[in-house]
Amino acid sequence: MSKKDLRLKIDELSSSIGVFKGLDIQIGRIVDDEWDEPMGPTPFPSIGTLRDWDRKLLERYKPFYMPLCDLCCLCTFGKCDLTGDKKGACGLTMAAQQSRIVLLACCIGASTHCAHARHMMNHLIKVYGRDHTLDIAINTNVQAPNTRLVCGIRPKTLRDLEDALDYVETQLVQLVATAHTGQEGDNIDFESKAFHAGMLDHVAMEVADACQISTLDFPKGVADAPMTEIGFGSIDTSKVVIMCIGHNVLPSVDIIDYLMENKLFEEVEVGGLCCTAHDNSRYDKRAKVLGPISWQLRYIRTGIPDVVVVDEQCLRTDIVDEAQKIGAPVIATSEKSMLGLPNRTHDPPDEIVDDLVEGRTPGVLILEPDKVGEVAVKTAFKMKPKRAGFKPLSMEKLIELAGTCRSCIKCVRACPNNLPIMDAVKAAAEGSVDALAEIQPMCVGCARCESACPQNLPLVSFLTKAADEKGMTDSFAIRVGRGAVTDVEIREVGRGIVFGEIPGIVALVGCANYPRGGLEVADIAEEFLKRRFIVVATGCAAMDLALRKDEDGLNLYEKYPGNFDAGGLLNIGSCVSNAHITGAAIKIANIFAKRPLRGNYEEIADYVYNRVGAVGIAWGAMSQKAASIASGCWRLGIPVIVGPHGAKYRRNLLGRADKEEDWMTLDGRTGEEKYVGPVPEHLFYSAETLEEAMVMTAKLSMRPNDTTKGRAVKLSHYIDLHKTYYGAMPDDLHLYVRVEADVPFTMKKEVLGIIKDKGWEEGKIGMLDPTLLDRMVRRKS
Amino acid sequence: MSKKDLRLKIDELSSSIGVFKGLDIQIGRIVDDEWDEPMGPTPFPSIGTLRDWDRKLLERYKPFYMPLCDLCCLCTFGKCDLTGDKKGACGLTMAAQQSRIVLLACCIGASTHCAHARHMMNHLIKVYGRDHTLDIAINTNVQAPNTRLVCGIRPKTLRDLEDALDYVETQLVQLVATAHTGQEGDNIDFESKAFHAGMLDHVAMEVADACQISTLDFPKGVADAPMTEIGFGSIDTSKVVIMCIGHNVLPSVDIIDYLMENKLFEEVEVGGLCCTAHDNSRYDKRAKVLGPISWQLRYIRTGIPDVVVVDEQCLRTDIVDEAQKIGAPVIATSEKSMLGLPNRTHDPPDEIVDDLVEGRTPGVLILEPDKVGEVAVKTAFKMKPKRAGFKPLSMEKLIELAGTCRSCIKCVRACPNNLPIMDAVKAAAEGSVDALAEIQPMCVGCARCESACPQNLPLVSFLTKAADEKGMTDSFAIRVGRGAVTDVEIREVGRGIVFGEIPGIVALVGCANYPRGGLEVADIAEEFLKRRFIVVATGCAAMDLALRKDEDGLNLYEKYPGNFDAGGLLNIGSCVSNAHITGAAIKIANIFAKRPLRGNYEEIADYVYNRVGAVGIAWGAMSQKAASIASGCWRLGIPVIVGPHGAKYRRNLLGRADKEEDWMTLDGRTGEEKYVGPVPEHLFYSAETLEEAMVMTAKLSMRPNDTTKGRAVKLSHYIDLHKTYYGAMPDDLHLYVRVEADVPFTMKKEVLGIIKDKGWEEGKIGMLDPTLLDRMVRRKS
Amino acid sequence: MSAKMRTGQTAEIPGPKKAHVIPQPKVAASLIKKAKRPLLVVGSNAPKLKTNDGDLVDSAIRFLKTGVAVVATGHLVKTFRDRGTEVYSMPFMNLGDRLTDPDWAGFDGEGPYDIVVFVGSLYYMEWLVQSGLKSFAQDLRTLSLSNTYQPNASWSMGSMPVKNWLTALDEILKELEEEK
Amino acid sequence: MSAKMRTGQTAEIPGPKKAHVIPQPKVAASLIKKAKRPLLVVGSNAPKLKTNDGDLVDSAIRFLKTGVAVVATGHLVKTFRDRGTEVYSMPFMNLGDRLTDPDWAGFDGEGPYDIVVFVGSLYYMEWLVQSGLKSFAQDLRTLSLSNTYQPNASWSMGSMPVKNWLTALDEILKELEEEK
Ligand code: SF4
Ligand code: SF4
Ligand code: SF4
Ligand code: SF4
Ligand code: SF4
Ligand code: SF4
Ligand code: SF4
Ligand code: SF4
Repeated sequence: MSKKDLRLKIDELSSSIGVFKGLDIQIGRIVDDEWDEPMGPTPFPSIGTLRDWDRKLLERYKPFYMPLCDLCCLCTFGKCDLTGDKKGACGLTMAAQQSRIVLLACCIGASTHCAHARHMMNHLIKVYGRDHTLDIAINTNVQAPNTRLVCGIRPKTLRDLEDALDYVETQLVQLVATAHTGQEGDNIDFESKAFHAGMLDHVAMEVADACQISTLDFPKGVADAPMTEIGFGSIDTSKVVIMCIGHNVLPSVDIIDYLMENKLFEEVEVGGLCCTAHDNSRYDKRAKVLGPISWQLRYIRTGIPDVVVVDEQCLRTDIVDEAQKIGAPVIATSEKSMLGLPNRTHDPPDEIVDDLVEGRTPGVLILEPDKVGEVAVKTAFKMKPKRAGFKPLSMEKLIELAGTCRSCIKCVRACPNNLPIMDAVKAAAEGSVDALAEIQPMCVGCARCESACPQNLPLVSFLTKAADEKGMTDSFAIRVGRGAVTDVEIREVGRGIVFGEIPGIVALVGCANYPRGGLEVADIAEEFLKRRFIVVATGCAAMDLALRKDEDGLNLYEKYPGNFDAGGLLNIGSCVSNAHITGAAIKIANIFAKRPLRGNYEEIADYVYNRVGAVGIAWGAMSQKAASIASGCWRLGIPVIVGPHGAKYRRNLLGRADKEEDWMTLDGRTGEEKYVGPVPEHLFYSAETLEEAMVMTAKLSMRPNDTTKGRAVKLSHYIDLHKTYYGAMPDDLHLYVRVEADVPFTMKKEVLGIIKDKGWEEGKIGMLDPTLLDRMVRRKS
Repeated sequence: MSKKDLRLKIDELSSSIGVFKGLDIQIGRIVDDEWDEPMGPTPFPSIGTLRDWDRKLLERYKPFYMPLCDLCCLCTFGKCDLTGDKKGACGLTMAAQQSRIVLLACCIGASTHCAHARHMMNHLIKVYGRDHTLDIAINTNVQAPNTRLVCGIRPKTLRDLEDALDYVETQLVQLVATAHTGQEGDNIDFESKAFHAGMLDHVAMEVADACQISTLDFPKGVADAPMTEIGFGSIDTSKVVIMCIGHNVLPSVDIIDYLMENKLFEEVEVGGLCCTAHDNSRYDKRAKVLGPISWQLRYIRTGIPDVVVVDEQCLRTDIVDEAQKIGAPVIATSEKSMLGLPNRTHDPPDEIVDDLVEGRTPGVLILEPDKVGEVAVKTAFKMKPKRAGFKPLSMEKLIELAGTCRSCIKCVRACPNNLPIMDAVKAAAEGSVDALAEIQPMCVGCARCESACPQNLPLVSFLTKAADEKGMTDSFAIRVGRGAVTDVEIREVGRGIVFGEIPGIVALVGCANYPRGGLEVADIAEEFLKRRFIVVATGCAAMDLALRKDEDGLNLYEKYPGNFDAGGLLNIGSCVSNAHITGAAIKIANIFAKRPLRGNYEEIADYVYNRVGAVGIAWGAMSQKAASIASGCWRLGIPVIVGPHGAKYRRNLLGRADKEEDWMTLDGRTGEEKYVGPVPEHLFYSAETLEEAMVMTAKLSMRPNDTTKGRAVKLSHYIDLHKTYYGAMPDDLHLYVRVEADVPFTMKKEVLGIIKDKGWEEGKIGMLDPTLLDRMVRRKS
Repeated sequence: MSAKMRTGQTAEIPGPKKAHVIPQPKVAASLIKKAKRPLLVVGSNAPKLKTNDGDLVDSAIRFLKTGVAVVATGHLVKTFRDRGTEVYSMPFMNLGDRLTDPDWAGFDGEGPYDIVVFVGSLYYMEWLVQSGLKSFAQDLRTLSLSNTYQPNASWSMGSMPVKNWLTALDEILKELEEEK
Repeated sequence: MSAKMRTGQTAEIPGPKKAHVIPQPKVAASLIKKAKRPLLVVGSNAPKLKTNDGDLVDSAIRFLKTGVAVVATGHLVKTFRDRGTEVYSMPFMNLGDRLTDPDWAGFDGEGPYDIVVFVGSLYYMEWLVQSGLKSFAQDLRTLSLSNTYQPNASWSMGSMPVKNWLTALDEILKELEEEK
C-alpha cells in the first residue's frame, strides 16, 4: 500500500515468475482491495480539511486565553508587546499569539511521538522485516482504529504503518510552517491546526505502540497482564542496578536480552523511570518500575544506580552531571538526546566499558541498540564494587548543612508549588526532619529550589533522605501495560456506555507536575472505580495511582480487575498507548454502533462527542506531548481536565452553560435543531482543586444521547459528589434534567423541587438522535 | 527512485507487455544506475550523522549567547528562571535553552520552505504529471546540487524531488521532537541540530524552486533576465489594481493566466509584495514588484489596491482588517493562512465575486489556485468603480490629527528602531511633514507605533503621505530573478574564486528588518560591485538594492551586468532561490575542483569552507526562514553577517582571532597541522553599523587556500575599506599576511613595517592544502 | 528597585503593563468603596491562610457583610457553607472567562462587576487569570489583595511580610465596615 | 512603580535578575573609581548624542583622560581618530564574547577588566550584550550610563529626561576628574 502512485521502469527484473527485460509498470494509488468498507470522505486529511468540524466545537468551547507572557519573542522584529489590543510588528494579536504557542506545543508533542515511532520502526524493520504482520490485540479485528479513521488505510504489516508515518510527517511540517511569522493570523484557525496536530499525534502514537507490541510480544490487550513492582523499595540494592530512563524501549530490550542470554538476570536489577519503565515491564515483568518522571533526581540522589541508560524524552537534561555526582556512568542511546557525549557506536564494547569504568569519560553515546546491552551490563558489574565507597547524604551531614541556611526564602519562591522548604530546612537544623518528609510527596523533584539556593544546599537530597528516614520509600504492585481494548470488550460494554448506563470512562493520563503530589491521582481513580466508571490509565499517572495501599496493604491494582468494564482499572501502558484510549472510543462508534470508520473522521467524532461519556484527566500535565494528546481528544469530542499548572498551556476551552443558543443540536431523525443542555460543559478545563476536578468529571460524563436511565445514573454521581465536596446540591441541575425520568429515583422529590424553582419545564431540553453534522440528518431519513 | 524498498503483490496486472496474474515483485532500494558517480559516505544523513563536522566548526566558532529573555516558558513546569547558573525544572541550562530556541527557529524556517515546496509540488504534479522532466538551468548538468550532495540522488523528474521532500520531512520531525522538554541537553548538540535544519532547508528550497522553474518556465539561469519595475511608482493607478502578497506563486500564476486568456492584461496591474512579487515577475515580466515585506501596510494605506490576494509567509496577519479599512476584499489561498475567512473553494466563482463586491464578507478562502484568477480579476474590476469614492488620508486631515498628539512618547518607545516619530508628529502639527518624510525610508512599516498610540493616530499613513508629498515614491528597474548559476559560469570563475583572485562572492539576502532603512543594502552592493566582487541577491534584499538611482537616473541593476562573474549583480530570485547560492558554492567544489558530490557532505563543506570566499549578508534578517537559511550556510562553512537586529536570534558564532590554537588546520598533502590564521574569523556575526559590516565582509572573504595573489587582492580591499571607514590601517594584518608576497604591492613597505612591529615572521602562518578532515589527508597521499 | 516590586515567584516577571502597587490599605479600601458592584474572588487556599479574623474565609465573610459580593472558586464554597454562609461558587477558569464577557450580567443578573478583588488563590493561577483579564477584559478593574505582588492586576498589594499583610487586610476591612 | 524603572523600549521587560538603579551620579562615579581596571564601551550612536562636552564622543574622551580604558564599537573609532584620539576598537559582539572569557587579559594584556561601563549603544543591542554578560560573565560588574534603564546590567541609570542625564553625566565625569 502506498500513498503515491508509482512508476517502475526496470531494465531487467528477475522474479519468481521469470526474467523480464524493459519492464515498464505504471500503477496509480494502490489500495487494499480486500477491505470492503468503502472509503470515507476524508482519508489523509490536510491541515484545512476538518476545519469546519473544529469550528463547530470551537464555537461552543471558546478559548479563554491566559498569556504566560505579555510579549512575543519569536522573530527579530520583536520582542513585541501584545497586551490589550496592541499588535505585533507582523500584525499579530495576543489571542493569535497564544493559540500559535498552543499549536507549536502540540506540534512539538506530536513530532516527539512521530519521531519516536519512526526511529523504532526503522530498527524493528531491520530486525523483523517490513512484512512482519501486525498483531496488536487478541479478539480484535479493528486493529489500529486511529490509523483507519484518519488515513483510511488498514495496516496489516510494519510497511503499512510506514505509510501512516509518512502522512503524519508531511502534515506536521505543514503545521510547523504555519507558526512562521506572517502566516496564520486567526486564533481560531490556529486552534483548528492545533487540533489537527493532536489528531496526527494519536496516529503516531498508535503506530509506535502497534509496532512494538507486534514485534516485542507485549501483552496484547489482556485483562490479566502480569504484575510487577513499582517504587524505590522494589529494587534489591544488593544487586547490580541499571537505571533506564526515557521512552524508547529498544536499548532496554537489549539489556534484558543480554541478561537473559547470559543468565545474569538474577544478579541484576533493571529499574525504569517514565515510559521506558512501562515498556520494559511489558517486555519482561522482571523489569521494575522505579517511578514517574519526577523521581529521576530523587532516585539518583540515593546513589544506588551503578549505571544510567537514557534514551529519549522526559529526561533530566542535566543527567550526566547528576550521575557524575554519584559516580555512575551514563549511556545515551538516541540521536535526539546526545547530551554532548562522545559517540562510541562503532568502538569495541570492551573498550567502551573500560573507558567508562576508568572514568575517562562521564558517559558515552551508543546509537546501535544492539550494543547497549553488553556495554551497560558489563559496565554495571564493574562499577558496583568501585562504587561501594559512595556514601549518600547522611542525617548528620543534612542537619549540619541545614544549619547554614540564610533564611533568604529563595527556595520557596523558586518552587513551582511554593512548598515551605525554608521552614522545613530550619526545622531540620533543629534536628527534626518531619517537615522535610512531609514535603517530599508533594515535591515534583524539579530542583529549582536547589538551583536558587545561594548556599547550594542539596535540597532534593534533603527531602529524599528525610522521607527515607520516615520509611516512605516502599514497594507497590503494578499491573503491566495491557495495550489496546479488544473488540470483544467493546462489544460487551458499548451499549452501556453509549446509553449512559455505565456512567463513564475516566482516563488518567499524563505527567507528574502535580500541585499537591501524585497521590491525588489515586484519589481520583478510587473515587470513580467505586462508582463503577471504567478507569483507564497510562504513563506517569498509571504509576502514581499505584503508590498507596489501604489498611489491608492492597493498592488499587490489587483491588480492581484489569478488564474494560464498569469498575475495571486498566493500565493501558506507556504514553504512546494513549492511542488505545481514543481507539476504544472510536471502536465504540464502529463496532457497537456500526458507523463506518474508514477515512470518516467527522462522523465518528460527532458520534463520540454526542454519545461516549469519556473524560480525560491529566492531573499533572506538563509536557508538549500532553498538550498534543489532549488536543487529539478534543478533536474527537472528548473533554480533558488538567490540574492548576495546566492553565500554563495558555488557554482553556470553555463552554457557556448560561447561553442556551450555544447548545443547539440537530436531531438526526428530523433535522430539527434542539437545545440539549450544556453536555459536556467544557472541552479543556483547568481545575483548581482535586475535589473540583472530581465533581466536574462526573458532570462532564453526561452526553445528549444518554437514556433516561443513563442520565439518572450520571446525575446521581454528580449530585452525590457535589454534595460531598461542595456541601450542597448543584445549582445547575435544571440544565441536565430533560424529563422527570432523568432524575435519580431516590432524589426525585428534592431535585424536582429545586429545578422547578428555577423554572424548569419538562421537554425544554431535547432528547434526540444528536448530531452536529447536517449530512448526518439525511443519513437517517 | 524510492528511498524505500518495495514489494508489490498484484493479483492481476495489465501492462504494455502483457497481462500478469499473481505477480509478486520484490525490489530493494532502487538506485539511479545511470549515475556513474559512486555513492558518498553520508546519503540522507540523519540528525546525528554530521555531528563531528559540526563540532569542528563549533569549536572554532563558539556561540556567544544573548538571551532575549531570562526565562523558559515552554512547558507547565515553567516559567523557569535560567539566569546565571540556574537550571530549569527539567535540568536545562540557559545556554541549552538559547540554542534550543535557535533550533526551533530553524525548524520553523525549514518547515516553511518544505511545506511550501510540498504544497506546490502536489499541485504541479497534478497539472504537469509526476514524470515532468526537470529543466532548471541552461548549460548545466549539475542540477539540484544541494539535493545531490545531501541525499545522494540525482533528480530528473518531479517524482525524484518528492523523494528529497520525504527525507526532509522525516528529518524535520526528528528535529522538532528534539525541542521537547527533557530531550537534548547539550547546547552544542542543539547547535549541531540547528545546522542540520539549515542543511535540510537548502534542499527544501532547491526542490521548491526547481519545480516551479521547470514547470512555469521561469528564467533558467540566464544573465540577461528581463527587466521589470519596482516601487510604488510602477503602478498605473488608473488601471484596476490587484495586489498579491506572499511566497507561493500559484494563485498569481492563475491570475496572470486568466488576464492573458481574457486579454485583460492591458487594463490591470498585478503588483506583488515579498517573494510572490519575485516569482510573478519570473513568470511574466509584466507583473510589477511593489516592494519588500515592510511595504505591505504602507501600500495598502495608499488605498490603491482593488483586491488583495494573499498566499503564505510574510503576510501582515492583520491584512483583512487593513484591507477592510480601504474597502478592498481579501482572497486568501492557502491552508496555512486561512485568516478566519469562509472557505468558498467549492462555490461558483460568480457567487463568490458577488459576495465580495457586496461586502457580505471581508474576504474569502479559495484553496484551488485554478479558481483564484477568475474570482480575483472579476472582483477587482467590479470593485474599482465602487472604491472610487475611497479617499486616503489628506494632508489637512494629517495636520489636524497630528494636533491631537499627547506627547506621550509611547510611539517612540514602541518603535523597533526608536525612530523620532513623536517629534515628527509635532512638527506636522505645525504644518511641516519634512521630519515625517525623513523617517519614512527608515521605517520598517511595522505599525507598532500606531498600536501603542493612545490617540490611535494612523502613524504609518502619516509617514506614507508625507513621503508621497515629497515625491519619494518613485519607480525603479529590477532584473527579474534568474535562478541558478550555470555550470558554464562556474567553470569560468571557479579558479578565480578558489585561488582568491576574484575577491569574493557577496550574497545579499533576507528580510527587511533594517536598522536604518533598506538603502543600506544598495550601499553594500555598490561598494562590492565596484570592487569587482560577485554580488548575488535574493528576496527582499534583491528588491531594496534597486531602490536608488544615481545622478544619471540609473540604479544598480542598470549599471551592472547579470552574469556570475566579477562585478556582476545577480538577482537570483525569491527566498527559495537562496538554494542556488549554496548550490553555486557546492558546484565550485564539484565542477571546478572535481570533488565528488554525491552524498559527500563533509568533504564538500570542508572544501567550501577552506577555499570559497563567499560571505552572506542578511542585513535585515527577521524571520525564522532567514535563520534556517543562514544555518544552512554555516554548515557549509559560509559565514553570515546580519544587522544589529539579528542579534535577537539569540547568539552569534564567533571565532577568537587571538587564540592561535583555534586555527590549526591539516595539510592535505602531508597531514601536518599548521596555523592558518583566523580565516574566516566569524561564522555568524551581528554588525552594529553598515560600515563595520562592509569592512568585516572584506575580511571574511579570506580563506586559507588563497594564493598570494588572491590574498593580496583581498587584503587590499580589506585595508582600503578599513582606512575609509575606520580612519586607519587594520591592527590585525599580521594575522593575514602569510608571506611577503601576500601584501598588496603598493602597500608593501607600510604593511610590512606595521606587522613586523607586531612580531610577524614569514612562514608562521601556513600555506597549505587546507582541510579539517583527517580522511582528506590520505586521499591526496 | 523597591522590595515591594518583588513578585511572588521568581520567574513571574512583570511585563510592559504592570499593576500599580497599592501604597496604603486605605487606597485599596477606597477603590472597593467607590465601586458600584464589587466582586471578591476567594481562592481555595483561603482556609490555609490565617488572618486576624481566623482564616481568610472568615475575613471573606466580613467582606460579604460589608456588601461585597463573594464568589468562592475550586470547591471552597463548602467551607463557607460549613460556617453557615452562602456565597457564589464557580470554577476559577469559568469565572475568568465570564469576566472577559462584557455582556455577562454577574451572578445576580444585575449587570457587570466594576471591580474584581482577588485573594486566597494559588499564586500562579491568579497570575494567569489576571493575565487573561489584562488582555481580554481591558475595561475591567482588578485588585489583588495577596501578600505578594501580582503584576497582571490593575492594582496589587506589594510583596510584604505576613504580619504587615494581616494588618493591611484588617485596615481595609475596617475602612469598608466604617462606611456601612 | 517609580518612573525610573521604565525600560527604554516597551517590550524590554526586566527579568528576575535586574539592574540596580543608580540613585545618584556619585554612586556611578564611585563604582568606577573603586575599580582597578575599568573599561568604557562607547557605541556607535555616540556622535548623535549631544552632551555638555559636545557629543558623547567628546565626553568619552574626558573619561579616557581620567584613566578609564575606552573601546569604541562599530566603526566609531574613526570619529575618535578624526578628533585626534586613539582608543581601542572592537565589534560589539566580539567584545561581549571576550568579556565572557575570564582568561581574556584585556586589550593591553594586563588582565581582566573589573567594571565595564556602557554608553552610546543601540538600546536593544546593549540590552542583548548585557543579557549575555548577565548569564555568562556572572562575576563581571557592568554599569549602563544611558538615559534609559538597562535591566540586564548590574547597575543602570534609571530612565530620565535628557536634561537630567546631561547633568548626571557631567557630575560623574567631574567626580572622576577630581580624584585625578
Ligand atoms: S512574530 Fe510577530 S509578534 Fe512575534 S516578535 Fe515577530 S513581529 Fe513580533
Ligand atoms: S524540587 Fe521539590 S521542593 Fe524543590 S522546587 Fe522542585 S517541587 Fe519545590
Ligand atoms: S534558598 Fe537556601 S539559603 Fe535560602 S532559605 Fe532556601 S534553603 Fe535557606
Ligand atoms: S514568551 Fe517566554 S521566552 Fe518569550 S519573552 Fe515571554 S517569557 Fe520570555
Ligand atoms: S522546558 Fe524546562 S526550562 Fe523550560 S519551562 Fe519547562 S522545565 Fe522549565
Ligand atoms: S511603523 Fe515605522 S515608525 Fe512605526 S514603529 Fe514601525 S518602524 Fe517605527
Ligand atoms: S504615541 Fe501618539 S500621542 Fe503619544 S507621542 Fe506618539 S503620536 Fe503622540
Ligand atoms: S526575505 Fe524575509 S521578509 Fe523578505 S520575503 Fe523572504 S522571508 Fe519574507
